[in-house]
Amino acid sequence: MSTTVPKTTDPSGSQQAREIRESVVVRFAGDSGDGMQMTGSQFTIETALAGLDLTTFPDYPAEIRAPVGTTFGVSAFQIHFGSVDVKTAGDEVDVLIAMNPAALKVSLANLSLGGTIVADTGSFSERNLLKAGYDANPLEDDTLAPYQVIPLDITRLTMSAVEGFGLSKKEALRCRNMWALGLMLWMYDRDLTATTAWLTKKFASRETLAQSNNAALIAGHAYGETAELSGNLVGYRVKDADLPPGQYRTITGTEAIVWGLVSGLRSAGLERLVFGSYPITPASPVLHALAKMRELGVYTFQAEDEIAAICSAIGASYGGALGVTSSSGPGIALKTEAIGLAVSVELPLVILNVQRAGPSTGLPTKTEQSDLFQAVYGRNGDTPVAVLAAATSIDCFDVAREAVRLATKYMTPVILLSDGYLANAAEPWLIPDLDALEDWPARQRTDPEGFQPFEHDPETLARPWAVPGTPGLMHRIGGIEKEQGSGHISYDSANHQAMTDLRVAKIANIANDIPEQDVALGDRTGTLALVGWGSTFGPINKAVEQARERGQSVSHIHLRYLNPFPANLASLLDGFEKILVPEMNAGQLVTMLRSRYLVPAKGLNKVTGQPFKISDVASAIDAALE
Amino acid sequence: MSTTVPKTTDPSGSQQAREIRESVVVRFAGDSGDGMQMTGSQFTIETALAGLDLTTFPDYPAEIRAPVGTTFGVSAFQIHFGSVDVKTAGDEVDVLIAMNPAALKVSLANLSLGGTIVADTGSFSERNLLKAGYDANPLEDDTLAPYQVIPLDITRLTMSAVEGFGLSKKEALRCRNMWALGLMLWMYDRDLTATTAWLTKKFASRETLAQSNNAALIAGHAYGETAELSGNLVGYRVKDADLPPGQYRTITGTEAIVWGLVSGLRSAGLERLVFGSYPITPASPVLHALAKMRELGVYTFQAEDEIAAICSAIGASYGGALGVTSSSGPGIALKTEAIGLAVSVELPLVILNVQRAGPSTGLPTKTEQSDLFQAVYGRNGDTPVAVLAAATSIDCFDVAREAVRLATKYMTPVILLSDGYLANAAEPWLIPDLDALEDWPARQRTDPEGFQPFEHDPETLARPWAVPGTPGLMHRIGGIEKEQGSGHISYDSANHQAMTDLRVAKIANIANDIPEQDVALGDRTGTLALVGWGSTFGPINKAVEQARERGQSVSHIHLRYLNPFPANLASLLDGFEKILVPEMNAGQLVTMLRSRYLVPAKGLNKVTGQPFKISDVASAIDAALE
Amino acid sequence: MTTTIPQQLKPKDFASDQEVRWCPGCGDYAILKAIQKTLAELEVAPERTVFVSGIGCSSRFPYYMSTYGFHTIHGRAPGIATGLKLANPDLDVWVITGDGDGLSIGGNHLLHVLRRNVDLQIVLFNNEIYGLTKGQVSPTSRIGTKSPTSPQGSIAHPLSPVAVALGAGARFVARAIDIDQKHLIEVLTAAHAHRGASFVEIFQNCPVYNDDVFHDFTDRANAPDTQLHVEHGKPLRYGKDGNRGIRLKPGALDVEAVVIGQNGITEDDILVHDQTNKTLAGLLGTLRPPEFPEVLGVLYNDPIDSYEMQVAALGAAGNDVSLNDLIRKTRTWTVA
Amino acid sequence: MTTTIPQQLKPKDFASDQEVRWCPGCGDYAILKAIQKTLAELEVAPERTVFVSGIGCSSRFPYYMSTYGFHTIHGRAPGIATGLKLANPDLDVWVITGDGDGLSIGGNHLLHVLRRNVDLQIVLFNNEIYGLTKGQVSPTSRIGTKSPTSPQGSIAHPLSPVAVALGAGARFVARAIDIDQKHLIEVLTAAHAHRGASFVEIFQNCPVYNDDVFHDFTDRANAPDTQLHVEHGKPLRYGKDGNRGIRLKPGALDVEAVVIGQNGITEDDILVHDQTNKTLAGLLGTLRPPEFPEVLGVLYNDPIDSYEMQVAALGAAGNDVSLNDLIRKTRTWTVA
Ligand SMILES: Cc1ncc(C[n+]2csc(CCOP(=O)(O)OP(=O)(O)O)c2C)c(N)n1
Ligand SMILES: Cc1ncc(C[n+]2csc(CCOP(=O)(O)OP(=O)(O)O)c2C)c(N)n1
Ligand code: SF4
Ligand code: SF4
Ligand SMILES: [Mg+2]
Ligand SMILES: [Mg+2]
Repeated sequence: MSTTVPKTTDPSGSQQAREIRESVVVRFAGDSGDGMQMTGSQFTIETALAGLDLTTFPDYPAEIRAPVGTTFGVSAFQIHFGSVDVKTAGDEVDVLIAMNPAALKVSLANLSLGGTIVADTGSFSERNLLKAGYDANPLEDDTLAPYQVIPLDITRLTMSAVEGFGLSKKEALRCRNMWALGLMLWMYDRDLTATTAWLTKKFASRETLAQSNNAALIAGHAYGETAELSGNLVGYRVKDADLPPGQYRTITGTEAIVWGLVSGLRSAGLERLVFGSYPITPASPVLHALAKMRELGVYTFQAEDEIAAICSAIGASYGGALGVTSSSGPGIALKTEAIGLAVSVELPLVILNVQRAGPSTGLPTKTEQSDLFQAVYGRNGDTPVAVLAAATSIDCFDVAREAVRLATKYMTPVILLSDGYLANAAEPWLIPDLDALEDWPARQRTDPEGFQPFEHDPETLARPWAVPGTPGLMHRIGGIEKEQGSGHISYDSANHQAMTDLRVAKIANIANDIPEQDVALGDRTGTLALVGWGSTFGPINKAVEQARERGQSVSHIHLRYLNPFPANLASLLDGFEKILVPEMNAGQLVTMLRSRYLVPAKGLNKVTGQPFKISDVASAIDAALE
Repeated sequence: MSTTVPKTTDPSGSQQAREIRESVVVRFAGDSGDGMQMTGSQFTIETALAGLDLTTFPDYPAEIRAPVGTTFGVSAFQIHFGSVDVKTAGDEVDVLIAMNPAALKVSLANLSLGGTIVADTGSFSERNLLKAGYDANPLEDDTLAPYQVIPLDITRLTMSAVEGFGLSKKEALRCRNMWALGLMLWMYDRDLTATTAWLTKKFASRETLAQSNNAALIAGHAYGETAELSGNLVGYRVKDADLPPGQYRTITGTEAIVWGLVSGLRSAGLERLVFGSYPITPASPVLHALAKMRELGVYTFQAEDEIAAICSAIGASYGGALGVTSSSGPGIALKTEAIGLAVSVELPLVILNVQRAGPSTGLPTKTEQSDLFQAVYGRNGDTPVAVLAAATSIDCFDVAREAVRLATKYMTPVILLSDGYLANAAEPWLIPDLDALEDWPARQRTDPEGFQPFEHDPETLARPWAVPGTPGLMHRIGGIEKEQGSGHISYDSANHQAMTDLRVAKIANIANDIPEQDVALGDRTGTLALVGWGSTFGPINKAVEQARERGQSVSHIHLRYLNPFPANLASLLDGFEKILVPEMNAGQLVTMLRSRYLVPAKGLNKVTGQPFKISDVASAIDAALE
Repeated sequence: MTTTIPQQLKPKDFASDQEVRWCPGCGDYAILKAIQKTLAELEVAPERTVFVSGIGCSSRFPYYMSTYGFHTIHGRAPGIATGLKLANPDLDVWVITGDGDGLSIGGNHLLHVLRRNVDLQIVLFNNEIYGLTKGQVSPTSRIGTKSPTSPQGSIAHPLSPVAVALGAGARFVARAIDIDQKHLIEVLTAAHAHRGASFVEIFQNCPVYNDDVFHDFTDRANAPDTQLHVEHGKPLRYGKDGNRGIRLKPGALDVEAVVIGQNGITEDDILVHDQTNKTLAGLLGTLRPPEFPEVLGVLYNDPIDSYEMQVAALGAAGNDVSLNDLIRKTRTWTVA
Repeated sequence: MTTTIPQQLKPKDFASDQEVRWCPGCGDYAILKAIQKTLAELEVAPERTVFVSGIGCSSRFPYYMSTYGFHTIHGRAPGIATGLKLANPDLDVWVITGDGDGLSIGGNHLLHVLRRNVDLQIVLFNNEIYGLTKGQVSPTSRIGTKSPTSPQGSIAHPLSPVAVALGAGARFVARAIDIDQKHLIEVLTAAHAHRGASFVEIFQNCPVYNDDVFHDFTDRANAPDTQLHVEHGKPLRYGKDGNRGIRLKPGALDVEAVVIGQNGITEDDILVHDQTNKTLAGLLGTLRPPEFPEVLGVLYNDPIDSYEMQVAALGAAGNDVSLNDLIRKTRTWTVA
């Protein structure tokens, strides 16, 4: 299903009057049952089809199905779209669609002063106000004075739009989201065709529902047009972004990881990917997606716990497949003993950590990047592994491929850090030609001549991957220290020193096989460098962009490689007077940079379960440059 | 059973001729079945009774019962004793007692050039030589040319000494160790009385064995006297050390931990200590020792795994007892998720890690200190805990007490780091008056008035310890983020930030409740500071002492507190031009110091499963000062 | 410990002030109500009562009780509860777990807490699914269950909680249904009375991810024909007309469902429930509709000394033990 | 995969070049010999054979075999073995574990690998003690066992490996003695023939920490009266004179030991072993001398599809699957 987006949209009649915006943040918020995720996704598609850049972020409730109308049952979908490079889901919301009082209540904090609220007055019943914890109707007092409120009885308007289709009241009410969508599509001058087609397909088996939902959609759109004419509502126009030509799709971090792994499997020339995992928020969706990919050689295994999960991945790598495991912080904690085993026996292994807010169970549905210490230092013994982190949802694809490359080339576990924000955030993605990506075939040993299971390649320091089933290579491995070469158990002092040194050197040596570190934005020298990693990329980058526009001497350095660091990082950091490290943790990368380079880097730390705002970073830049 | 040691031993007849030594290292080495541990312990007692300072280190084989005569079945006991402060088990062995060829083979590496070898020629049979991997008898070629060899047919001499007691051949051969002990006691001018008394008690039920072993002992001693008269053997004299007066016992790190915990329990005024653990080398002996202490309120629980073990300790602390758990690196790895829970619910907990060589199973019977990163950083989330390390076997007592104090006062997990060396090494200990030690009663809340389970004490930042069973304090806790004060589940952004900050501040604040860091030796400013932690204390201290005697400007700083660091450490380090951090790992404390204080500290790293030698450290000092 | 119960507490007095956050229609609500009622009927002291749970929808349980409560980590409640009882054996401790929490990640702890016979009530909410993490298969999910992790249907054979508990050496094993309040309270009361580890499996409906998976026997209309409520010493009879029953298959180590009055079957042929016969408990646990009824109630109850009693028998702390003496009970010497 | 066996291998060809480092007299030696013999008799290809173990004396086993081997971490061999079979179902994989490794820290993995019925031979060396860590009690140690961690004698009730395996849903459960080479090889051969998870408990003597703990039935002199070797379809008879046997207790779900010719017992009263009757297997597993013989051999063997077969049935990778197509099987749009 592909649509071609014309490079420029010709403004038609009514559009000429529309206000122009560079970028807008819209948030659909309602009860879990109100279909806000679906509404948002469909708005996203129409926005993408219009050729805009965008980032979306769904905001699910922590509860599975909270009681209707409660604040903790609010489900929201935020989209930031624009004619310019859009890199975050938006600091502040410009337009809030509040389908009930609870949705209004929880969303206000992030609404910009002067922002627009479209509220379904039909849902502001006394009962719903009470459930949301409102003593009085905020639409009727001055609670919302700082905002532009557009009170609309969406409930009634929808009911009348779908009258005559013979729907039950419940079914009729379920069409409210399409009415709201219609209105918003009108407001941003979008087409309805794709949505109509989608409704037809979605409700293929229940035509009445397709028709009634479509009627609601059209009614909402028509309402906008009428109201505009009457001057009650203003429509906007956001010009299309200057996106490179080609075929696009939206992709979340979860999807990008999945495709990156599968593509990496092909590039490594391996037949099977064994994915051993145990469900945990927010990592499970990767397991869910891979479970449908048997035809690509993916074998998923829902283990009894995280330990069995990683062990199955290690066993699979031992057996010649690509072993991958995934979890979030608490589950990764359980895997650390087994990671040590993989380091000791020198087998390839990819360990995905979709980070969430800790410590302990913490805030499972909130994002954080506080597992960096765990990734780099969190094992017994001197047990180095490679650690990579993805910057954006799209970047997850490349980083997953890179993890596969390093794991198989260096016979080592690689930890891949993502987080709850990236997992769910979606971006439009210019789909690459997967057949044209670089191959780096993994080498498995078959020649028995002179075979020594722990003889290390002089260049990579990797041992041979000798897989059970191969005649003539029978050997034994294990977690006890091994004699270099033979791999036999060895309690020898000098050997243990040599093997420890080798394990350290093997990971350090990867620095010679990765790109030099460059600035993501700005000059390679200057007053201030912001050094980030992971999903803070967007807000840092935007804040630096804006600061540079204001003439501040600041650059953005973003690290994909956290262990080892790129070889030239020392000299790059040297070029700046000050270093500021924004992180969604209490100060982890900053600690690593300080110890490694003895630079007086300072941390900008935010641990609220929420991504940085561009303004958070901007103020810190100002403060640092003062 | 206590004996009084006269302050000075009057030299008697033959002793006047003896050579004087300041300190000596003797190593008893034989097959696992040769009773070397017992022999060494008895030699230790006699040495202690003579008023000398000493350190001992048993060196067990990795195998449970290796085949007789093999190198991997060698069991050895090393003792370093002297008239001076003895702080290590000795860089090099001065006198080696080799009860068979395998013992000779594995012990040679550590024998000083010119050192003495007493070898039982009777055991150097062709079969035994073969098992030890000798092609030819090393006593008969020039293999041992660099040493002074005293070949003695101890086997035959013992057999004839015990003739007439009607022993089986096997029993008779088992007396060889007593013959060797007798000889060594003669060589160092020790008394036999205590040993004779001990034999009588040990073999109380088999008088013939007591008598025959005693006969062997006396025969060995007499052999020395005769040989001395004939000029074939030289005896030595080591003057007593200037030990402070009082009652002494020997104590290993294991024993000191156990007594420290029990004494801490009393000082905290708590009734029960619940020790949840799972056996693992080299931590199990702590569990074994505590299992015999029910009368002191100690409840040990051998759990099904390390996770259940720590959970039982957490449950116990929740129930108002002192919860303690122990393991070694791989087992601690399994506990990290639960440590996070304890941090999150803010309960007291002591976690003992008796470190061993890693990664993974590694070298279970060898020592290392490579779990510092794991202790400080090895958890998901921002999850700070207090980390302490013991410097010597005796120090284990104080550090264990301190762990209990901090855990109960601050409602926090405390990780206590020991290692395989400390666990087994023994020192003479001036037994303190346990009733006179400081008390710091733990406060458990009983007053329901204004009770809030997560209201923090403004000074300690500890929450109240409110124990099930207490009327009026019913409340719920868990690993999800809690609202400050009420402790209710809270997904609030600002609250999560505040709670994260609080957890960080609580541990950081402990810096105000611990002694200022002082130098262990040397001036508080100078050219070079050696900064150490854990069991490297002895060799570093001795190396610094010797360097200072040579006029080098070097001081020794030894850290007991690894998280938080003492408040004045920055300024102390500031006073030195260079900082060298000797560690038995690939560079962990050095990384922490660099990041914290931005000092260009360098590492001196040894990962051989063996403690540092004084000479290792001495050469590094020379190199650093060059 | 002296405990004052000022007045008789009602079920609602055992409810905490926290809003209950399960999905509408979740079977957990009924269980919550049943446990609150049970505690009120048993007149337990809230301050001596502790609920310890792991992670899962079911494990949110402690938050909704006005007693002490500890929502721990996934699968580990048995370890925490064991430590708690070692600290204070006088507490009345309930462990709340789910089929994922208790049989997947926590299977081993369940096994060991049962074999040790720690005096706890262990209540496993079995909805045959992972609720909290949004519907993946659990170790009790049936072959063919479609879920996000088993899009083609689950292939792993399900565990029977009763079989696992009996295999572990549990001394009290029972089964009940979330919505059958009366029977559930009876079973919970029996579990509470049993000294040692009591294991109760509750069939709990998850309307969101596994709706009505137990309907073949929980459906009220057919309940008489599809449920058999065992009672010790009473014949294993069921059916709308009370004429159906279980008898030993002649000459075989097996049972069969029969109808009194058919094929010469009389009342005397019906097996009498013996709650101390483990083999019988094991067999009853395997019976499934439609061939058999689902057997509910106390399948096995054969108490022996609890862990706490055994621990106590090993001795207690002596008041007069001097550390100073004990630490010197070894080879010592005095330097003058 | 083509495998060439150049010539018939002898037991010693399955021995590696590594020096065996168990204590003199350890039962592990006999098991090593038996497995080497079994492999030689079965003419397996060493390059397709893998031994995966956890940690313990027993788990050192793989080092002494000339096949592929993986000495992993404590308790986790089942997970590693499962992943290995997912990577390559053609491999012939043995899991070697101990009573501590398999039933203490690894109990849950054992449970789940059995329920999944992964095609493995799982051999548990039960010496009722932790050998490698120097003699602490294990989950199979009997009440009263004195050890460094139970100086007053163990208080926890032991697990029965057979009961745990049956409780987990194992489809092949057998038992043998280390020193009875002939019978052990028979049992191992049957385990190997079974497709799916085969569980074999071997009573293994640890002369150092738990010497002769099984002597009541391993003692050769009394073996005929204290051991019953089951065979499918054969009566459960034993005894020096072959006149002892097991029969159903009339009217009860239980068995009893009887003597043919006494109290009117005839040959026909003796129960015939049915290796597909799980209830019988469970009961036989509980019988203990002196009242009963120790029952050895294949207690239960009722194969169903193995995990590997189920996985294969879900489909395999398609050669012609284009990533480029698949990644575009979603909403796409083209910017011109
Ligand atoms: C270490 C760890 N792994 C995984 C999870 C994620 N998780 C939470 S609950 C759960 C399963 C719960 O299933 P069940 O016990 O059946 O409870 P239910 O929600 O069905 O009541 C999982 C996998 C976690 N919280 N911690
Ligand atoms: C994570 C971890 N915990 C504990 C240990 C220590 N350990 C090694 S083997 C063992 C018990 C082995 O007992 P068993 O499985 O019965 O084997 P056996 O030595 O008796 O053959 C233990 C506790 C370990 N190696 N790893
Ligand atoms: S997901 Fe299922 S088990 Fe969980 S609260 Fe909702 S209905 Fe209950
Ligand atoms: S300790 Fe026991 S089980 Fe281990 S090798 Fe020695 S005899 Fe065998
Ligand atoms: Mg469930
Ligand atoms: Mg064992």
